[in-house]
Amino acid sequence: MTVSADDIMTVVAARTLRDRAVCFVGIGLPSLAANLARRLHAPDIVLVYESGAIGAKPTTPPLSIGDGELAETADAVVSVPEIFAYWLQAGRIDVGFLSAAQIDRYANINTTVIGPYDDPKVRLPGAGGAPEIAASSREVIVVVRQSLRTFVDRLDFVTSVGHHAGHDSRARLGLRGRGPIAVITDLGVLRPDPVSQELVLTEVHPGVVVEEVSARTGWPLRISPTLTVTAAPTPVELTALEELRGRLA
Amino acid sequence: MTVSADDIMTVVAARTLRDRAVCFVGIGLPSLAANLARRLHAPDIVLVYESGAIGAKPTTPPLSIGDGELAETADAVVSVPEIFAYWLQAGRIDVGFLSAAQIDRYANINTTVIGPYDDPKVRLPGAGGAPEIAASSREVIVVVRQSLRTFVDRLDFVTSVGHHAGHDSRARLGLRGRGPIAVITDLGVLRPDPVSQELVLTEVHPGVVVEEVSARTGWPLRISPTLTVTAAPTPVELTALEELRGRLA
Amino acid sequence: MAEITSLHAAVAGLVRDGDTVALEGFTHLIPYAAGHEILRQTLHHLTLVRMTPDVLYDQMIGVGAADRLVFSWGGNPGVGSLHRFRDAVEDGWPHPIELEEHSHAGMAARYVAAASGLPFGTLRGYVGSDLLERTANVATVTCPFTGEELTAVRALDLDVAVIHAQQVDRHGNVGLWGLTGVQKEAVLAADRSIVTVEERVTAFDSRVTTVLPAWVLSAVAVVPHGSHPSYTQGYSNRDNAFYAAWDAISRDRGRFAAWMRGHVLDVDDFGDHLRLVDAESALAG
Amino acid sequence: MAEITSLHAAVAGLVRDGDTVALEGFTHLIPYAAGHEILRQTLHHLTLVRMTPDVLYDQMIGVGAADRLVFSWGGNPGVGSLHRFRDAVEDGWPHPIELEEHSHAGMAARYVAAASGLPFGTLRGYVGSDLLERTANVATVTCPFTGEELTAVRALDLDVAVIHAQQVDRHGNVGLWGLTGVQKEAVLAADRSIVTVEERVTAFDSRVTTVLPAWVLSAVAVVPHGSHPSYTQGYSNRDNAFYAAWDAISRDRGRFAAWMRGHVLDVDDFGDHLRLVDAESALAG
Repeated sequence: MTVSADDIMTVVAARTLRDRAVCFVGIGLPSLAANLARRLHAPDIVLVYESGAIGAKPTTPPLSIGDGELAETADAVVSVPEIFAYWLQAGRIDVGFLSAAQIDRYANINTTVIGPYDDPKVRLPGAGGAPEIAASSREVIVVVRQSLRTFVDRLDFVTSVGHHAGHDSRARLGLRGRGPIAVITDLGVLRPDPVSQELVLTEVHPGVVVEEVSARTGWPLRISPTLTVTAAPTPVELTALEELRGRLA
Repeated sequence: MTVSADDIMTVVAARTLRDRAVCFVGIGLPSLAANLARRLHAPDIVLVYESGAIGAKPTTPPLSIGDGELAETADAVVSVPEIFAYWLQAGRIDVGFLSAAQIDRYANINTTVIGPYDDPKVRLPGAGGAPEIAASSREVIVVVRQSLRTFVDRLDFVTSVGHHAGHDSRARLGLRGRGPIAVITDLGVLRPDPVSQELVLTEVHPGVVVEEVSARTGWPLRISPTLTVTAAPTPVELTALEELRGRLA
Repeated sequence: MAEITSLHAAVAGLVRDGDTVALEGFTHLIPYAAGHEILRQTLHHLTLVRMTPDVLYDQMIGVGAADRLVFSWGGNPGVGSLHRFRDAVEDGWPHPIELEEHSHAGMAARYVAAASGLPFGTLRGYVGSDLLERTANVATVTCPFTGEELTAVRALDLDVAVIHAQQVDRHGNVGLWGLTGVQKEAVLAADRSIVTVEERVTAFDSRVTTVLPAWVLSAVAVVPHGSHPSYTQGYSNRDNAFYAAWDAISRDRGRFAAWMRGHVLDVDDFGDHLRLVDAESALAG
Repeated sequence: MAEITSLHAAVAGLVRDGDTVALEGFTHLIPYAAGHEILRQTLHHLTLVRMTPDVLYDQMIGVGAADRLVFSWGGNPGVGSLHRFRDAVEDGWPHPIELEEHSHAGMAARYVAAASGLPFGTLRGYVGSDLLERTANVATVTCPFTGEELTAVRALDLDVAVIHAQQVDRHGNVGLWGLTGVQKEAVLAADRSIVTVEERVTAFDSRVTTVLPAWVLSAVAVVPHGSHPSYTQGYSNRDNAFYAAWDAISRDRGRFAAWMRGHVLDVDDFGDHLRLVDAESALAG
């Protein structure tokens, strides 16, 4: 079995989700990882989709956030205004799962635009649920492929706040959740320094060298003195992932 | 067939409701009158109950505002917050139907307390939906038995606003509905003067003399120069009402 | 995560003296069994919250369990006054009760704000009403876009919400149908919640329209007919005769106290209560 | 009061050049048939509103029907970019489009405020985001009870709301089930509304969870499969292949324009459109 960079990113993201956690999942890699966790160590994880499905248990990872199977397998289906007001804003979400087009050293996220807002190089989809997922989930996990294009010194646009300008600046904004606790990439895992909140490389995936991670980071990357190597995906994990992917195809 | 004072009050109230009107109905006489209208000239009247039933078509006039038949026969059942926000507050109600323990010359209503608030002679049920029904319905009709106890010079407590202090004072409060257009009693019908908004006796029921109405009013009652006599309830109206009452027993 | 437990254990574990407690229900699904259990466990100094306090709150106020009542309409629907409520307010028996009263629209907006994690809700309401002078929890707020002045109400945060529902499924989720009032908001406005249900099912009846996931509930107890004399759509009809009979029972302090001892306080559980009430109703019938 | 009419008549009578129009739908129930009819009637200068503009809005923007877009997430779900949307924003083709963008939570609160007859909604949102600098419709409001500063969003009042639903009953009421998104709020936020439905029924399917009474709707038109390539729970599945194929169709201005003429603008109605798309899909299949 060959392990792609996306595979290990998905497996590591799935591992971070504990059973019974209530996860607000966006589409794509977050949804794939959350559904993988549900098939592995977290059968009672609660998946909440912004389309209004609470406790969805799709057999196929949804292609879109509003797929019919989400409603059919959900414990409860509610309106979109209710999902955001009663469930996310009220602080009932344990883990918010986000992706990013650009991310900075404090795990602030851009999903709006590359280049100047009024004269964009690439117009991205925009905010969606991310600003409030980032603000109100108890914890946030970001899953994003690592490159100089994505790991930038300065975001072109701050769509969603991570640790803002570091230190206690996030809390001073009045945001209620803890913010990002991990950024999982195809190369390793970055976690915020407990004091400065700057992202520190704490894990590399098997076969990845630190220099490669630094080279794909748009700022001088801090490396943890206790850097570890990610446990390689197990055959059980990879089989489950392949099954999921197979269903998707 | 003998005609009680309550009968004629109910029949006259029913007559004021036009077909297809959307009526927010409280329990008791308002609900009885609205259901009578539905059986007579207004088969497509839309009855909205604050318990969340929209377009209820009860075969029996509900004893309480949340009877099961309301939900079973309704076009839509919604939550109580939704009834007040999306339906009443947003201005979708044509006619709000209220009763009163005390009413003054500007059709302001007390349903809270008789005597001082902190040392009440009679503690009444309180506001319920009335303040916002009175404020936000396009028009309000009040149904109340007339006596010196109910038609008072000064309310012990203003629960719901009618025409406030008269003239344009209601509009200046920012209330969006027109306010009370008729007060229907067991003796006759009072309507606000188009300028001062003070209630004027415009109709007496058959057999009622003006002096009796004045004697049962706690302020010098204005009498319309074009005072008319209510058309007597027809056999069809009374039979329908008796049928309704029979179902209630 | 909801524990499926006995009603006794749920109340013992989750309700404390001095709590702010809402036993919600809008004619339908009023949690009488849970209210009685609270009285049997002699909880005191409660702040009772409900839009439409009816006979259950008359019972709870009459035995002196409540120091405060937050409400919008207190009556015996279709019958008349709540005599114990009136006696407490008018004559301070068994002790004075502090009132905080609102309109239905205001109470609903307060529940919604609390369920949404906001400190206040906005509505068009209370304007010109003397209600404004009687509570500190209604104020004004100005629209930052139009300059219009609107009414603000303080979020109604609860210690405990108590509701009755039709079913609990095998995952501990609770399902309701019919008029569901403000029950979802009450549960989501509370730190702790107790739900009594008619029955435990493998999968919900197709009539279920509102689901409360197991993980937002503290405890679920199966109590058939736990809403009597209120009703549970699909399971029981409203006992209108009991509501009418309550008028005479509750009018007199002595008769009320004796009835409460005999039918609520000194019985083992709600099943016993129902058997007593049924037997008397058959005799009267 | 809803008139049961043809989609052509509904659009002709209710949508005007320059209107603020929301064709809502959250993956499910997207009103493609109505959107195409708006394009065939060559309406212009529209402000298009939607939380999740997808391929339908790509089509409408690509033919130049919209001057403004009010939205929170614009993409082809599971596929990638909306190329026509990007071309309009990045290169002003066929003409520049003005954007007003929000978060989902903000858009939802804006719809709720409008449906509730309030000038603004309150939420915890946008704080620290550059979104704040790009719209005048987000501000702050202070809680009069706690002094806390919260985010206010302006009510999203619409001229016209357009949605697709499963059924209309014999009274003209519309019934939906599955993910119902923000459709009720959109209809209640609008002066006028158009609903396309899969079928007319005597009485609703028991799966219906949301009902819009006839008297809040302007027009209802029966258009089977009117949500294609989106889906209608109980009637059709999402045509994921079409969403994938759109990527190539929409990448090139010329191919897009030809496709729109051949499949949307120059066909008689949505039935013809579906027959064309089906036939091509069978050939490709």
